[in-house]
Amino acid sequence: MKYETIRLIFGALATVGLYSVLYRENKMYRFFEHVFLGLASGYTLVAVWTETLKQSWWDPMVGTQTENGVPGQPGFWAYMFLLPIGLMGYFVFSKKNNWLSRIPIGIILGLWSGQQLQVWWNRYGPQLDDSLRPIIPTSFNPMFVPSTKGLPKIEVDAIKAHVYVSTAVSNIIFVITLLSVLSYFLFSFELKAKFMQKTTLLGRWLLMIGFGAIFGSTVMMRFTLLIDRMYFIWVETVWQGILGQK
Amino acid sequence: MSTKPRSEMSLGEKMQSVPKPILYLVLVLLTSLPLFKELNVPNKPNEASEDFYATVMAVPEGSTILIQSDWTGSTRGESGGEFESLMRILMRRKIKFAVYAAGDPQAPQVVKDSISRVNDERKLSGQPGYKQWDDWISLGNLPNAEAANQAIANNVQTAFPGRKAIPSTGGSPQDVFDSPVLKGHTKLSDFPLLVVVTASNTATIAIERYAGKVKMAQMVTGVMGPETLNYYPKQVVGLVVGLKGVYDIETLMEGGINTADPHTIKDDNGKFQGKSVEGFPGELNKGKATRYYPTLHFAFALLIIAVLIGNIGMFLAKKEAGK
Amino acid sequence: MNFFLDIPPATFWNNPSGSNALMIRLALALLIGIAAIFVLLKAPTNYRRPIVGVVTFLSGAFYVMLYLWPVAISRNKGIDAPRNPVEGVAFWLDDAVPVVANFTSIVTAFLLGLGVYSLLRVHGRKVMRKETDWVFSVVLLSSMVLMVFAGYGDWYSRLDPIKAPALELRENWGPINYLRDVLFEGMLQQMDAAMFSLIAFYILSAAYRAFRVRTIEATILLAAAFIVMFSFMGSVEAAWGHMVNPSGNIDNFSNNFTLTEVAKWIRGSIQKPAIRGIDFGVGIGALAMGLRLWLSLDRTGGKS
Amino acid sequence: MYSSLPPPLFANLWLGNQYRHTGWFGIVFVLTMVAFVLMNIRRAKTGRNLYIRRIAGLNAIDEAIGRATEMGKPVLMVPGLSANLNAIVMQALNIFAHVTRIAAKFSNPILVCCNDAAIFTVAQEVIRDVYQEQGIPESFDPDSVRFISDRQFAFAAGVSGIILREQTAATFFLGEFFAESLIFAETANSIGAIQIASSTQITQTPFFIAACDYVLIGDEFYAASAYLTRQPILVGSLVGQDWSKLLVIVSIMVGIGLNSFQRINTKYDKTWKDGQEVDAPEHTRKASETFTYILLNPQTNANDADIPAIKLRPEDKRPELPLNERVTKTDAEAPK
Repeated sequence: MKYETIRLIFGALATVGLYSVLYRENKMYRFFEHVFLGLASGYTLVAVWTETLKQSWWDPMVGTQTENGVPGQPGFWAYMFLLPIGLMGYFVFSKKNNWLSRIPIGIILGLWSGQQLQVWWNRYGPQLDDSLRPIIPTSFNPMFVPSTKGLPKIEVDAIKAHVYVSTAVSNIIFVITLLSVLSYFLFSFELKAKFMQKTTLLGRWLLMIGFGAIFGSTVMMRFTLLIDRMYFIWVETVWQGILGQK
Repeated sequence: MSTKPRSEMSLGEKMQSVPKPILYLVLVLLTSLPLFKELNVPNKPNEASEDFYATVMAVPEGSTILIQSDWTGSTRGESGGEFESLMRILMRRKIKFAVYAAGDPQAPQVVKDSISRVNDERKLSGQPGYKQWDDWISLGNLPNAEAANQAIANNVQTAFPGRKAIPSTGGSPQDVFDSPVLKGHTKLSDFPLLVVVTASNTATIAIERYAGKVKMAQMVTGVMGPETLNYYPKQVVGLVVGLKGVYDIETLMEGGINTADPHTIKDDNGKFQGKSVEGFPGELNKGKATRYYPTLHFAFALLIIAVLIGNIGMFLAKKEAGK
Repeated sequence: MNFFLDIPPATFWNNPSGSNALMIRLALALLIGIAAIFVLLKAPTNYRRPIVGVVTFLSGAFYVMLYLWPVAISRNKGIDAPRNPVEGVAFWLDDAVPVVANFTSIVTAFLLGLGVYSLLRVHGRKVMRKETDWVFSVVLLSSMVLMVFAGYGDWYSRLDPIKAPALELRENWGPINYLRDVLFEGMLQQMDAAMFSLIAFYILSAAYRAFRVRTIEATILLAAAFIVMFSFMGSVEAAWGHMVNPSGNIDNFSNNFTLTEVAKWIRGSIQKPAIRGIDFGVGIGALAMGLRLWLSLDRTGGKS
Repeated sequence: MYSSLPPPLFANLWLGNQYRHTGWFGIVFVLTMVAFVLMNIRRAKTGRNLYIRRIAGLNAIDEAIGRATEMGKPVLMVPGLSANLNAIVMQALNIFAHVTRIAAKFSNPILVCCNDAAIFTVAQEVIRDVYQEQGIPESFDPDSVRFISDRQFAFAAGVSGIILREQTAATFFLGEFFAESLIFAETANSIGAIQIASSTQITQTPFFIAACDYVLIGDEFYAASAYLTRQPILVGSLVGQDWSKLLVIVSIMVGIGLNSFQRINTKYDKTWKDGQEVDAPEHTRKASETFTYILLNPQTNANDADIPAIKLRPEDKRPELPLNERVTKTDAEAPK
């Protein structure tokens, strides 16, 4: 039997083993679950050196020798300070000095927090910009965006420069949704005013439409992955692998 | 969920409590059987996919684009199809590319495999293979997407220190930035396009960190579509979402963005321009999506019917209770 | 001897690789670091919070500064000298980014030992005490050891830059490479995919159980979901499209009612702003939380 | 686009107009929000008690734990699957600390599953603190906080295994959840556990809604700890967040007004063409000519010197480093 086929069979068995949980929690699932966890953490132990520490800590620290014409790099010894910092984390289990473990944690959290100012605007600035949509039509005739069928570019631009009634309406709905959802998430204001209560209720309903749409497109992906699994089991493993069909 | 034995249940209650294993079994059947049958499904590509296709087709031949690829075997169904269709387009248009992963150590290997698969099918159809070093470069993986993108946005070359590869002419490994692919590329703006093929939230992270430093197009999974759509077309010029997106691309590769489309624009000399883009008719454009998309219909149908049964059951039960 | 050897100028911070000077400095750095730990162990209780606070603040300050400090425009890296102190700092930040960027992943990597310790403790104890399912703990531990062995073996066999390319081809593989391939490509990757695809089943059962048109909200959600799903079903889409817009001319007004258009409209005019509305809030929440962490305003654990 | 830009704001601030690449407006906007938060924290500290509206999901916490205590089954908590330690995790842990506090009162077993070593470390710390603060450090079992795996679906498999075997009575999934959200939710649902969930990944919320009993949507998650503990700092910051949201709302309203108004007006003004002013052709304003567009779309690429607006002036030309001090690209790796 070809090596590929053996590999395929291993994969298929593991897949079926994990699927068996759909019927009920059973020994087979338990076995593959633990194999899975074992392999995963084993892989992590490998990757932590080969993928992370080696290339982003060790190599820059000790540098590289010049070998067959490739210029070497000097070592930057200050990287060594990161090791003791990391070690401080291991005090977490000590009764007296567990506070030391907060130092590496503090560094990680600090680095993350510091980025947030920049991140916020990079991420939401353009969205803010995109939300500023004109809601007053500049042309009432036609009411809808006219076709640009085979028109010269200039005219197309002229058409695009206008805000049509249909566009304006959609934009109004867009804005209402955005604002009512936003106001739904105000926590520190008493919603005494009838109007505010109505808005937040509307906000909730519009949210549900949004969630519905999300559900629709997510379902597509999940089913695709299942189909791909089935393809793997039936076509790749059984049909092509074991039965050797093309 | 009522707890009495099925025998005593009314029809309405039965309809509301179909046992899970049965549902699951039907799902397995409906997602397996159609795979063995060629089915053809009509398709109308959506705007985001068209923009993606147009963007990639607008990249000048021979130039180098950057690809961030953060998918692995687990999302092969969608991302695999996306990546392979992208590869087909790039190779046919002789566009060089450097591919890196931000966060997932396995991604580079997965990418290599899928490139070699596309390469093989090219060789079968008698086209020249795509060579590492000459036509494409793998920059490997950078741990921690935030940090990686931060560094790349700052300077591409320093973000990938000491990355070496064997030149196609053989000999000792050399710095990838001396390769024909990356020579003279130091900052993001040196690349005409960055394509992010991802199955995780690295899509958002890339948008946060790159902030318009480079023209960005993305290929994301169906689940990320809704969120990523927020950034299209402002921060992301082209967007391929899930299986439907891949099917769109495969359709477009066959027919191009049809010049008969009324929305195409003539310039003053009556020449078609703007959205009209040619495809690769006759070449091998059909990939994973063409295989899976029909099957998807059956799964959807099952879901919809299941929900309907549940609701009808509810109404029947209400009626009986009313009696 | 290579005349074009391109070594950066030796500064206080770096020494040629393998040189004694480097080794000595590495050793010193390590000693100083460990000494620092012992000093900190002696730190009086009321200093502890401030110490952690300062460390956190400094590491955060770097990125805040990177954001607020004027950026050096069109800098010719390695060639240009700064024109004045302001730009000097800009250059420094510019150069420091790729270094600082890795700190998080490096420190986290050092912490991994804790995670593994937890695993070993939980499962080791099970095996020792022969608790229920201790067999499976053995399975877990042994497959972990196996993966570590295979992983490092494979990695080691690929270290040599000359031999490495040969291993791209399977003919040249040794047993260790095969073992790693089976464990990783053959099993781990496939198990990932398997777990992922389980969701499809759960979606089906969850939808069947939960999606009842009891409330207005549920009904709205369901309707939207159905429209979007139908729009993804090419055949349904086409059939419906043929019904509402037989001519197929997309300039007809009726074309606006094809599923694709309706779904597009829902996404564009409702889903998009709805998500964005939530997203603004979440973003602001993260910003505020980040701020509190950076300035150590929070008492973690939210003690009341 | 550049041709339609007004002369750069802060044009000669320090060297050239560096702020053009981020845009001064973004910075001002963010700093305003920061100010709001800090201000309100100060306000709250000075003892003004600020109002927070009711959040449905959170009142269910006590019920859930009570149920677990009756059944003598453990309470399961997962602080999300963030790639590495961040504020979202910390927020989740703050809430979990509260949960643990109640559970500890009834000496109810708890389980915290972590997917990252750093997260595991903090979780250990936080949970132990809770027990110490309750004066029962001995009843804290270090194994109740576990590192499962840092691989998404191995973690999912492990946690659902635990749920099924331990038959957890109440489960809390708060934080950053991705695809695995439904695996947890459906598994827990199948054994009839009470579930309180929330994901900052909005795309997962519908699935939690479908499968869980109580769902915190969006930044109700961030409001939670303030709502539960009523710490002045948290409450204050929550009010600050509300102010920031109002800032966003107001700027959207103003922006829309401005935009719509400008779009219906014909444009006669001047534009900038290679450095000097010229008359613009008369036409209705395009989107790219509105004030807001120009304000919110600064030149974003600092490296790009080809743009006239930010090209270095001759007098700005930088001196060159002497050859022997020139550094290679790798020197950027040097910790300074």
